[in-house]
Amino acid sequence: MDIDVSLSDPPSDARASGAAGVDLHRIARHVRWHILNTVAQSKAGHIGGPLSMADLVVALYFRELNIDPHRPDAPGRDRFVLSKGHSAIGLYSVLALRGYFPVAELATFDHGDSRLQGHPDMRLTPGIDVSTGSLGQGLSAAVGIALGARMAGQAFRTWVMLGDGELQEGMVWEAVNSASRFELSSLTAIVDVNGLQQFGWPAVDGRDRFDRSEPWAHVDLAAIFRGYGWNVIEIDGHDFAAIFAAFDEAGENARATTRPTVILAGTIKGQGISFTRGTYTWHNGVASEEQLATARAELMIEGETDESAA
Amino acid sequence: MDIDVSLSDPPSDARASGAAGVDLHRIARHVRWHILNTVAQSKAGHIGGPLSMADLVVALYFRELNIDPHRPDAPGRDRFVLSKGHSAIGLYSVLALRGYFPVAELATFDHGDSRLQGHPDMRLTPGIDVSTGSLGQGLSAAVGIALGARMAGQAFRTWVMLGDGELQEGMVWEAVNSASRFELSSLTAIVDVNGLQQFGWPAVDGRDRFDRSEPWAHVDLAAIFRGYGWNVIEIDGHDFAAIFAAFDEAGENARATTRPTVILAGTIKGQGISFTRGTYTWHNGVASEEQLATARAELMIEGETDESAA
Amino acid sequence: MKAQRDVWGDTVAEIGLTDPSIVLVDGDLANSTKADRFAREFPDRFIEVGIAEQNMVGIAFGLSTLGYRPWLSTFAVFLTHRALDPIRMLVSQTGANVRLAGAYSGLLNGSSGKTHQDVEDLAIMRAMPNMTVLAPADEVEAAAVTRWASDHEGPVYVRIARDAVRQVLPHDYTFRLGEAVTLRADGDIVLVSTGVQSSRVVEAADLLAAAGIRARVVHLPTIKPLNEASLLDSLKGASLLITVEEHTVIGGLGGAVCEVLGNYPTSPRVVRLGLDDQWSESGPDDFLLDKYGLSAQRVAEQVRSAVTTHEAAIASSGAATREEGIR
Amino acid sequence: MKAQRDVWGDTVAEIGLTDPSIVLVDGDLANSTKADRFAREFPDRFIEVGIAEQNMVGIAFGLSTLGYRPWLSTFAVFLTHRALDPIRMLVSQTGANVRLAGAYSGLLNGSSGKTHQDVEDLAIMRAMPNMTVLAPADEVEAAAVTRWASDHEGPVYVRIARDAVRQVLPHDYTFRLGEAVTLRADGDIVLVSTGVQSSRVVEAADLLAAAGIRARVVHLPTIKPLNEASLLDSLKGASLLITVEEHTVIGGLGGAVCEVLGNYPTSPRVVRLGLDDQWSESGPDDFLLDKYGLSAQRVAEQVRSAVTTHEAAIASSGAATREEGIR
Ligand SMILES: Cc1ncc(C[n+]2csc(CCOP(=O)(O)OP(=O)(O)O)c2C)c(N)n1
Ligand SMILES: Cc1ncc(C[n+]2csc(CCOP(=O)(O)OP(=O)(O)O)c2C)c(N)n1
Ligand SMILES: [Mg+2]
Ligand SMILES: [Mg+2]
Repeated sequence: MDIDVSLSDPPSDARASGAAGVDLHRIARHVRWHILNTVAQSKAGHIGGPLSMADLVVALYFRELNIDPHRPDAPGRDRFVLSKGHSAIGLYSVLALRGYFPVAELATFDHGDSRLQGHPDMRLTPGIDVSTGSLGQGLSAAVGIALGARMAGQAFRTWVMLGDGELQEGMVWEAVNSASRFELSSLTAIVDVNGLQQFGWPAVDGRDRFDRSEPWAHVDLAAIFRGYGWNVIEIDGHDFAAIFAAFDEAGENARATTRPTVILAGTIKGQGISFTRGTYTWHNGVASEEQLATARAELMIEGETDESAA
Repeated sequence: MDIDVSLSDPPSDARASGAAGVDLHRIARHVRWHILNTVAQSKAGHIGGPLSMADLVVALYFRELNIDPHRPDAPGRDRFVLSKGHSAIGLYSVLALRGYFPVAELATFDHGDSRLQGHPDMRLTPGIDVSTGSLGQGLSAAVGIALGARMAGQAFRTWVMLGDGELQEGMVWEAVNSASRFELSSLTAIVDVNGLQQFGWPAVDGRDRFDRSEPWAHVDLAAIFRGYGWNVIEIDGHDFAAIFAAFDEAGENARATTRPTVILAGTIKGQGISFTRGTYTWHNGVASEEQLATARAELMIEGETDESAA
Repeated sequence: MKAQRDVWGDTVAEIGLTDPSIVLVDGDLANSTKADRFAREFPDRFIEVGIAEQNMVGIAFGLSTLGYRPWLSTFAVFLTHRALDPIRMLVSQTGANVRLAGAYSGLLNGSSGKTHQDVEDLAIMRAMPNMTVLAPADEVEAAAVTRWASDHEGPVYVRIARDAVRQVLPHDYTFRLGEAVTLRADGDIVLVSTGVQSSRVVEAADLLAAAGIRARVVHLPTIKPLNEASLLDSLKGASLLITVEEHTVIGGLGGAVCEVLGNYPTSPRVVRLGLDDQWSESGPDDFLLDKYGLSAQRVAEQVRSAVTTHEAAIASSGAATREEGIR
Repeated sequence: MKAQRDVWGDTVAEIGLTDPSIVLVDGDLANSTKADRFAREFPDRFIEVGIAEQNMVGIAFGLSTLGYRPWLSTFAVFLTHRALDPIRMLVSQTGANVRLAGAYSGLLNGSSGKTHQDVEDLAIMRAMPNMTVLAPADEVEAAAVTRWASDHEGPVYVRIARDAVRQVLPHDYTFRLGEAVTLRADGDIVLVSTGVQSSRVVEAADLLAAAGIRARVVHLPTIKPLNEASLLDSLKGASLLITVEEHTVIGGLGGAVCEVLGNYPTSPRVVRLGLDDQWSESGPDDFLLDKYGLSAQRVAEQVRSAVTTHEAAIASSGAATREEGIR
């Protein structure tokens, strides 16, 4: 299944529509639809985190990563670790549209005997490089991969996607420390800074009004990463132009510095669908028929087929 | 056993000899002697870490902490957590000289059926507030204590001593994050930045010449703590004047800010004894008779009794 | 039918009303574990630590030194695995007054799959000195155990299930530490179970009864400390003993029972049912229970085949005990 | 006499010469665990992670995905407790090619005391699917097991002792996964042991022989996967079975043996010796072994008293099996 895209949306920036003629905006809309719809059909799964990272993962798989969906195990491929493994359906949707497996297979998500587990399983799903699900472990795995690549003289790069809540897990900081000690400039971490986690802290006075405060409000994440000797890039994680500028800078860092790079991507949890946007209550959830209809309209899925999306 | 000190060393600064007429330099010399000698007699134990933190712990127990050796369980006492629990013999020596238990009991260190375990046991030893030994856990305990104190309306302060190697443990950063989130200004952490750990990284080219590089060479610890919203004070951890200035500032921070304070105390591992100083090879070790004689001389123990030290 | 997590959440919130020493330490999962009820009622005694399970334990320990009686709540696997070292040193070795509520234990966790399943918690927590390990059967016992643990001095681990099961204990049930609870008195084939699996085992016994096989059902809510006398009493007259648990067959309930019976050479044969030393997967509850042999139907089937094997062995040896073996 | 850690350090360094895929991941303890020998020989394949055991596991896993065959080394307790969750998800659930060397296992760790003792590792690691769990008896077997594990595909945990014990296996010994090793063939009282405790149990058997009691000694270097047939074969004719381990009596070797024998109702009674579900303390090796019942002398004493009880029971019941029990 090759990438075969008919351009229907006007691209908002040059990079979003590239050589292969792929419209990333359109793909991202379809990814978002598959996230909401698949979880609704399976009656279990996460929504907000997959939606917030969607544009970043689309940008990676459709433009940035050196990968080949037909050779998911190619030794020289770039690696991608979804450390925030609960966002699996977001990655599966991208992998399907990118051609790793049939889009129809998304319907098996979370079913028994499925290759598409609730959390990514590297032994089952083509395209999954590392099994995740218990938060905070992916960056350590990526450090091992990037270190091994250097030891083995391999030139590929290693990418990791982390959640902002996930950064509370101490193991992440063990790995942050190792990455700069080992001077792993080929490692790029992206933090999906959507300002929400599963429950978190109440916004104001301890009463729960379904609003939540920024998990890192009291903390300067960029300063911390810099303190650990990382390159830090801060961007809007829903702006493809900004995303690609950051990717370019990370690539430059990989070549020209000895420091790993972190992209702190400001995003909105549940982005792209009105009722899931900006609330922790859609961390996970099952959309009703009515909500699905709303989302279909908002995402302009009507009349488009998946085949035409990627 | 009350503090009863004959002043024999001229104090190098005003605070080192205070109202009770205690000479902290002299006490610190005796603490160092007990560290080396007790471990030598018990034939097992740590040396370098206890020696590097000695001046700081002496300063805490003989001047700073609101404690009473006769009431080690007094509810309103300040708490001290030795997170780097392998330095137990350093704390035991200070506690003994301060009157928590007879100095003679130090001889039972690491013996069977002893109250003085290889790592501090709060259920056995008077004056030990938290059991430690597995690195990286003490700060979390201290956060719980400081938080509980605020919830219970108690005014006491909570102190923690950490190793610089210990900071590699991710759990420490989980607690660092919580301490500022919970605005625990009554919490003061001291990091014994002695630049060495047990094995660590070779200084130059991967060959082991018994020299070792700074575990945090690639990292700006102060920037990281500041990034987490802590007050940061950097001092020479062997200079009593600097130590007390830092303690005063931490006290001021406790009253006037909502931020916890960390004192990054630059120290020398094995400080105070020529052959243990500045080497990771004396992380632990058993001194020979000859080495003990050297240390006795260097520490000017000859002719002084423990009773006269505190 | 009320899920154990709902019962736990409601009960802790209720106890909070009268016991000001109860505090709740959460790991960013209060809306799953139902700790959020306590959070709404007692925001000042609800401590959100975020996604940092080791730190949760350290903070709870610290609070306990001041006389607070913390409950900790997160998914079981992140307590028994991610936070095991602090539990060991700060809670078990000090005997601290800390209550660990392991939510979403066992296989059934809303399709999250094996990364979130805890099928080793009983083996791990049982090996730890000073630890009381409890696994209630249903909503009634979950409430009773939550109350008991809230009052208990010392470390407790409580296994809490996400989803509701058929109630098997009477509303006036009293939990007694260590005691075996006989749920079906009939028969010399004895099914020993724990946690919510006991409810499915009662259903299995009903299915077996319909097929003409009488099976006794003994429920062990206390995995540690076991009251040996009570267990042995409940097993009197057993000819075949089958342990069933939503847990690996290694080191948990089955292991505990085998260890006790090891002392008694003429005790019945023990067949251990549960997760067969393998990881499982994502899927709906019914699918998982069925595939991994824990549904009432599948338990009944396995019991039937164990009985057949057992009877064939007796018949061929002509003795009440089997010939094969190590003699 | 050579300590197992020395043997492990030397052997891994030796294997490193011929196998370039072997890498060593350390947690700031190389000079204790003897990983420092590999570090000196192969600085480019020695990865010092520092004091961050979870991260060690993640890094080792990452290396394994590229075809490296990492050994991890730190104190056992910091692997089996501090790093248990990454071991579960990244190593066990993926079946990664990662070798875990648990140094300073058991009680004897140079007086560090209970915070550093690992007396639960066998129970914990045994409950984990896909995990091979090995506990060599002496220097000879430590070398054999280190070689075997270096070649093995998949996760392995090896229990390594800090201090030397009397050698009990011949220099030409071949390790065979799962197999029971009979160290003393004599007698129908069978002592089953594992790890370095097996060496002390052989000494205990000598003491017992001197006192006129013949005791067989069976050593189980493989805690998982157990070869049941081999175990049962080694136990043939046993009238009383006594398991001995430098580990809690819950869920480890004794638990594994009881689980196997549970299938055989006429098997001998099993008495489990080891840490009696309690934490221990700091102290010299001899003191600890003696106080906690694991010295040759103390094992012999406990065996004698178990034999007396057993014989009295047989005499009073007039039968080969005990009357008391659950029948
Ligand atoms: C170790 C661990 N603890 C808890 C969880 C349960 N959990 C899954 S997602 C989540 C919140 C994650 O928040 P964040 O990292 O901000 O992700 P996002 O907002 O992108 O969904 C939690 C607590 C887990 N999977 N792993
Ligand atoms: C979790 C854990 N891992 C490993 C150890 C073993 N250990 C004891 S001391 C030490 C080095 C500590 O270095 P540092 O914190 O710098 O202490 P200091 O230099 O003051 O002795 C290590 C690795 C431990 N006690 N706990
Ligand atoms: Mg988030
Ligand atoms: Mg240090």
